[in-house]
Amino acid sequence: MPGADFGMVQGMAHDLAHAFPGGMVLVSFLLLYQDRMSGLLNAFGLHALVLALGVAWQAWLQDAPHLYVTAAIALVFKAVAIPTALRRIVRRLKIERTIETVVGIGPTMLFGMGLVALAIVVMLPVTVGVDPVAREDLAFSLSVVLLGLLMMTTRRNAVGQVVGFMSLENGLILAAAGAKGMPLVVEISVAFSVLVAFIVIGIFLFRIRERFDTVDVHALYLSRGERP
Amino acid sequence: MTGLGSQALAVVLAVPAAAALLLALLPGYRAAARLNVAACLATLAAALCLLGARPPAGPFLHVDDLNVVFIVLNTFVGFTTSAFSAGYIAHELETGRLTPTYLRFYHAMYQTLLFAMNVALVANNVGLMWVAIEVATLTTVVMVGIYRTPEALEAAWKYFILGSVGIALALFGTTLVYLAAQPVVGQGLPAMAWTTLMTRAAAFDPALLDLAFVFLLLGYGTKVGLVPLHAWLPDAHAEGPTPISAVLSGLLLNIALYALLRFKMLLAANPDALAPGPLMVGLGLISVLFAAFMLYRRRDVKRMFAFSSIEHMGIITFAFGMGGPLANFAGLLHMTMHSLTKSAIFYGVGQAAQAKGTQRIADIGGLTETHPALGWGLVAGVVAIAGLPPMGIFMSEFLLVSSTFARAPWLALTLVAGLLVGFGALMLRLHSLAFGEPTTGRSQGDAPVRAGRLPMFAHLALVLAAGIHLPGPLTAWFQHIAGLLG
Amino acid sequence: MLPLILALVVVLLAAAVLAPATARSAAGRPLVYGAALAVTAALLVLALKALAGYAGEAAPEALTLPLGLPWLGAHLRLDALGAFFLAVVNLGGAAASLYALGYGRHEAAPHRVLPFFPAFLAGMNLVVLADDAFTFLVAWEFMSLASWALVMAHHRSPGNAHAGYVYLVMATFGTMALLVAFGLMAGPEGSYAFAAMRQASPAPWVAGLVLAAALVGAGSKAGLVPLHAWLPLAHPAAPSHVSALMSGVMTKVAVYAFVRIAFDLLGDPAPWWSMAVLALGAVTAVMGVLYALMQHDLKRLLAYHTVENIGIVFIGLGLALGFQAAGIGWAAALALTAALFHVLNHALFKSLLFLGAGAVLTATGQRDMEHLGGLIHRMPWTAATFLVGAAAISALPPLNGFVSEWLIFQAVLVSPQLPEWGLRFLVPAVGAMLALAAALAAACFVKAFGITFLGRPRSAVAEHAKETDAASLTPMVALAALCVLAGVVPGVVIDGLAPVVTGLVGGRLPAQLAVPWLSVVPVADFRSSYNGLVLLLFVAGAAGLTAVAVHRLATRALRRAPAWDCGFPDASHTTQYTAGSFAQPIRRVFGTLAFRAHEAVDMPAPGEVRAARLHVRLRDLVWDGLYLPVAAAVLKTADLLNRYQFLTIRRYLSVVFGLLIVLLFTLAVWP
Amino acid sequence: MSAAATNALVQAAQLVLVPALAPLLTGFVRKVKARLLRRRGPSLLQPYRELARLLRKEAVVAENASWLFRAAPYLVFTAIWAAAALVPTFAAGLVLNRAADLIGIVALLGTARFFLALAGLDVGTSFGGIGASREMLIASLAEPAMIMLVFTVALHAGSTQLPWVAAHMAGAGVGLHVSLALALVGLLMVALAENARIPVDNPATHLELTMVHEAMVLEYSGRHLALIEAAASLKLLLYVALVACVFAPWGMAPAGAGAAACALGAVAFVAKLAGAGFLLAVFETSIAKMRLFRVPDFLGAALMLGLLGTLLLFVSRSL
Repeated sequence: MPGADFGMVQGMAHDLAHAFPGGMVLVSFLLLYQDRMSGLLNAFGLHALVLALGVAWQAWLQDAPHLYVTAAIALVFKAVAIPTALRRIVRRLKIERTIETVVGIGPTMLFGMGLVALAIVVMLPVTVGVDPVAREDLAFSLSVVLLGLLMMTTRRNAVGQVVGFMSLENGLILAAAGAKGMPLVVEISVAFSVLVAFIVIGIFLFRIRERFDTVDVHALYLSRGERP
Repeated sequence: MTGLGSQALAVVLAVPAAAALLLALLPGYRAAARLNVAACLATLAAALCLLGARPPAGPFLHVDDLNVVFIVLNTFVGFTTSAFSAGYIAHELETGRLTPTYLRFYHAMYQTLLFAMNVALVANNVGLMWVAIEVATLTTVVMVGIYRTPEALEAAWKYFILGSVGIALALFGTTLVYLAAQPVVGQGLPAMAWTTLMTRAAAFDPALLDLAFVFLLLGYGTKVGLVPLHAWLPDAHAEGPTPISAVLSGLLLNIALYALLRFKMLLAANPDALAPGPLMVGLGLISVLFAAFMLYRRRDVKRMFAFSSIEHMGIITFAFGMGGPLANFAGLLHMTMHSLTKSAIFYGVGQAAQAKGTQRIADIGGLTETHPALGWGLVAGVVAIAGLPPMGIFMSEFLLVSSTFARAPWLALTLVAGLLVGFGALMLRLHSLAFGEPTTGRSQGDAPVRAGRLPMFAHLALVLAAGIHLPGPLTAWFQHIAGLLG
Repeated sequence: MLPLILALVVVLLAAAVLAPATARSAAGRPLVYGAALAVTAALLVLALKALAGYAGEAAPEALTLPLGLPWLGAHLRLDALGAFFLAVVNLGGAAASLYALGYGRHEAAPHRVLPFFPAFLAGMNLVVLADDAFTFLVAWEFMSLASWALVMAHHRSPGNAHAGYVYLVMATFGTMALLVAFGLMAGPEGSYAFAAMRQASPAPWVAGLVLAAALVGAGSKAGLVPLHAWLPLAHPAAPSHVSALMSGVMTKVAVYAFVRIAFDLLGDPAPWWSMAVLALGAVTAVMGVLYALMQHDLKRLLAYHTVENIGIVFIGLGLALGFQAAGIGWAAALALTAALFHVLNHALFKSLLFLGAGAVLTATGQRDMEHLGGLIHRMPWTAATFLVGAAAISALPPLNGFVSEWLIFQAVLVSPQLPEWGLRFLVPAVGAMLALAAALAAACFVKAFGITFLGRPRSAVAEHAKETDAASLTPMVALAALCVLAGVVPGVVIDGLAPVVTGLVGGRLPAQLAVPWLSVVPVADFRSSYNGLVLLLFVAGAAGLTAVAVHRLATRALRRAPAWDCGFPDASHTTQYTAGSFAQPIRRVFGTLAFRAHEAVDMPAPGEVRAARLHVRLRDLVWDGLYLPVAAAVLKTADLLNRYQFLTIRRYLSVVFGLLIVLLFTLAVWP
Repeated sequence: MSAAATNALVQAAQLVLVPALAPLLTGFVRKVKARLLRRRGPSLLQPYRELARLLRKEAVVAENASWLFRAAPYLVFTAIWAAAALVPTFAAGLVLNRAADLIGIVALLGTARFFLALAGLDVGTSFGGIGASREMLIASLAEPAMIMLVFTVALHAGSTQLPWVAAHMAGAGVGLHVSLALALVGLLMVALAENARIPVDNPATHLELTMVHEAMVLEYSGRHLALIEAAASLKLLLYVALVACVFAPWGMAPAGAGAAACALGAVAFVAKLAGAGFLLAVFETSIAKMRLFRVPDFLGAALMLGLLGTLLLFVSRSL
């Protein structure tokens, strides 16, 4: 790695390498906390931004230039494009501005804490072989993933769920970027962006206003004669 | 020789890709359908070459005993399905359920799907395999929704969301595998290449592998359709065009299972890693029992056979979970036989549904009276899928149950109970489908074209042949892999 | 010889494959059935030849084909036991094929029968030849499938569809049970060849499990109570010549499976095995005949009698197991000989009876006895042969049915030599139940023959019935002759069975043909002996002489007059006794216990002009107590689980999420 | 004179003697019953006269009767005759005793009953039906009971061959066994049922609803009826001979014995017949006929006695 005073840089590198993933976990909690659409989308933009920074930092740390691409994708696509698109959809489809949650915010947050604890408990003993940066990185990204899933399962709005999915997927990118020298990270992030795009388009095309399953499943099975 | 091998491999991948582009541009469905069949045939031919000549393992692609079988199977079923779909699509056009524009899209997507699946099979790289499987999933999602009825869209959407989450989990698992390999193998591509992973697996961090396997099992397990991750599967099968249902059941589930197998081999190669057996046995048993009971209340014929697919995926997972030469052999054999049989059944069901103009079991009756060939073919197919001799599935179930009994009687009893329950349901429906007073149905348009029947009988003939006599090389490959699977 | 036998079986399979082509043409029937007849006849000859050879201590033939399990191959072997059952199978097969040459003419849907008939025969032959678990089960299930297809031949009638369904499910249940048995015997490394199983000596509890599984597997095919429920549904549903095969032959193949496992593969028996088998056999025998007495559908009645006779066979087998466990070789040989003899006898007279029922069915289109009667005048040959069969199945001397039951009684009389108290007390009780079954069977066949063939016609169809064609009659006459023959010179059969018995239990009966006057002396001169020939000659001769004497010395004058009937003759045929009324006293005695029988008389008030009605309700306790609850439980579970199919996507996601968390947690707390 | 020859002679004698004595026994029973009822009653030879009269009469047969109806009487008669000829009466050495043991004899009676019941159904009258169905009901209960009694005896004697049983019973070894007593009682009960005697059936009645055997043969007349009557009395004699042979074999000439012994045996046998007939008559006059559906209990009791006998036998054996 370039740089004369190795130790100082090393230390700062580590601190930052902790800081960004940690920040993402915080933002994930922020996402969980949001109960208004606009706030949610802004928070997600922030999430993506932190991810971009983290990935960029990793790129510098591992001097792996291809990671800059990933960071750029995260920045442009997730931090800017998607939130704006979602805002327009919300306006177009006149989706109500509040987010309907299954369980209250408080319990959700508590559960989230538990998830983070679980992630750390699972990860840290496991990854003794790996270098410390990657360890923490992994622990944080796993918590981000779990928090994303939690969000998907506790939000009733389609948009809320999409945001949850995207935050989950941010966690994945974080993990992939953290894994030193892992190839194909760019391809993977591209593939994921395609996926997300599909989802957003899907919401738009299928006019899925409130929930993924806006089509009344009950009536639908009756029509197939599947319901006993 | 290897030169031939690499060329064949190139063809296997290039032809579907090219065909996909071509078909996307080509108007007129007749020519498109012909081109589709031709492309599949070419791919199949190339795949057959692979049997003889193996290319050397590259950084991204490789062919070994395990995937060569599945490549051939994949391309073969792909070919027969394309032949079947030619007739099927014609009828769909006449009845106006599909328009030519959609057809162009359909054919392109079909080839894309085959391409993605082939890539997933020959991929020597964990990440590449993951990407390929994702692409395959996306294409099928689009195909499932192609009829654009509310049901179809709802099914596609369900499939899409659950599938995406599965993909995400699988990716996390993949990353973990890389992390486990990286300290041993070193950074970069080798740490994701199967060939190197398999050789060095013993030195990996077992705990990390275990964690990875949990994510992989959930991720790819969603694709396999293991209970309780299966929710997307029945609707996706029931609402899409029948050729796609056939490919889904016959191939895509196998691909996901193939991925799981690879990772299981990885764990098996590592002495300290916790054996994934109990996990797979548990999920497999749950799937068998659940699907077996679910079969009873089905009224939509395609959905019923979708559940039977879940049941069989459960059986296969159970077999690999049990491990041991016999059980693993049974599992591999069952995978092959199931994809042949199930696709054959879907061919038959699709034509029955077209002939009677409905998918409701209650409205399809007395097929052996109204359409003898189709009816008896369906009977043979269901008999085969129910695991009755002399069809091939009986052999695998025989090996699985009998070998399990000597080791874990209670597991075997549970499995047998599940099989019997499922059998009861299948036969109940078969009796009303194939026998009894024939129903006129709400048939619009003329009866399906005869050519569509050939693929079904071809598959059944193969299954029968396998049940009576298993060719030597196949046995050798399976036994080799069974050894590797531990 | 084995290759030749195989070639013949292959011919059967070929016939099955080619049949659909010719099925709809007129030539199809003679071609297929002719081929079947030729092959089965040849196989019969070969089997008998082989049996004779084994009497001369010839070694069993074996060969392996590169089929089936790749690393195992298909093992085939023909030993004395196999040869005997091969003979039984093809005897019945030949009779049915010959019969079908004529009977098949009346078949409404030949294309649904012709392809499966030879396949069925081939399957049964292969079962007897198979020498490894895989081949055995393939052949076994193939046999079941072919017979299922034959049951479904007339699938339009809803009853048949139900019958076929129950049959197929029960058959697969049995196959699974056998699979369990073989799996336990084969062990984890899967040594599926019978030879290997013979060598292996499983632990007692394993052996016990195997026996139980074999009992369930073979019993469900043979029709042991309570696994018999499918049998009276399926056997009558098939075309009559197939019913004859299913009842007369296929149940014997099931017996073969049990004998093969229990006596050949499994090694030394434990005493409790014989108790289990004895108890099951006795219950089956009595319940079967009681069920039969309540029927008025001729073919169903016969099917229930199959259940009864299977019970008798298993009583014999149970005795043999007991004696073998006690190490009394000669007694085991006696019991086993009796059982196998009864197998042959039942194959003879049950095939005969079903063929007769088929003749009646074609002549009148009726299976319901309440609409038959007086057929002895219209169909004398059918009546005569059916009468022989009825007398034989009722165990009346000098016919064959009596000999085998007599031998079983002789075996029962050896019971004091058994060491276990349980068996000592059980065996005489079983003997009593056997006697009860035999007596009730006689009552039942008085009813069957008397109501169907005697009395006055109860319907127009019965009044104008025609005798069946020669092709159908020939096998019936032949079988009747065989029934008499086997009863008159049983020594031939007993000596023929000697190699089989020797191979299985070590001992054998003394050679009977050496005994003067063709008497049968199973144990010793002073103990017991029987001579059917003398009885036949005496009864026939004396009857003839008496007749001549009476006609000569007294008068031969005879006057035909209206029936006397205590002075109140009534022209209406409805005044006769019906099947239901004939069985009424027995129903009164046993019915309340066995069927929760309930009778209600609906008597019109004085001056009311309507017929009085007698309503009888019989419950099949086995069906109510075993099958319906299971079905209900399955459906209830299905409904319960079915709810899972209608959740929202979010809930499905939560399930996945929950599973993930559970797994991670277990991983975290994993030691 | 060789043993075989004597046996043949004895057999021949028995073949003649049994049918000859049978009507006499019937007549004797009737006579004693009449006496007990303070009537003079018909002469002992009345049964012979009746048989002769019936034989001379022309036979009236219903129009729709089949060959079975006409053949049955001969079959029934000869079957019972054969059975009776196999029960040692005055001498043990019968050349035919190889032909059927005790079980065989029971089965022969079953054959006779089978055809008689069929004949009852042949004309298609309600009475024939009643008779046949009731007869078969009684038989279906009496036969197992009989078999159980046979077991008791056979297990005791270690043989089902009557001569050996008789020899064993006559031998010194036999003490007074509970099981044998039970067997005797049971056998008597079965005998009553099988011979259509009071309390199971009434040979003299023609009150339709109570009759069993008589209803079955209602359509018969002339020589056919004669044969059936003969068969009935033959059957009665058979059972008496059976009881005598098993439980009172005294005086019976052993196999291969001389003429004197045979003569003595004959006298003893006639005495036994007389005694049995007297007891039967007394019993019948002192008891009333029971309802048809009490019969199962009656015979069930016999069956239980037989079973109990065998089990007790084991117990006593093992002690």
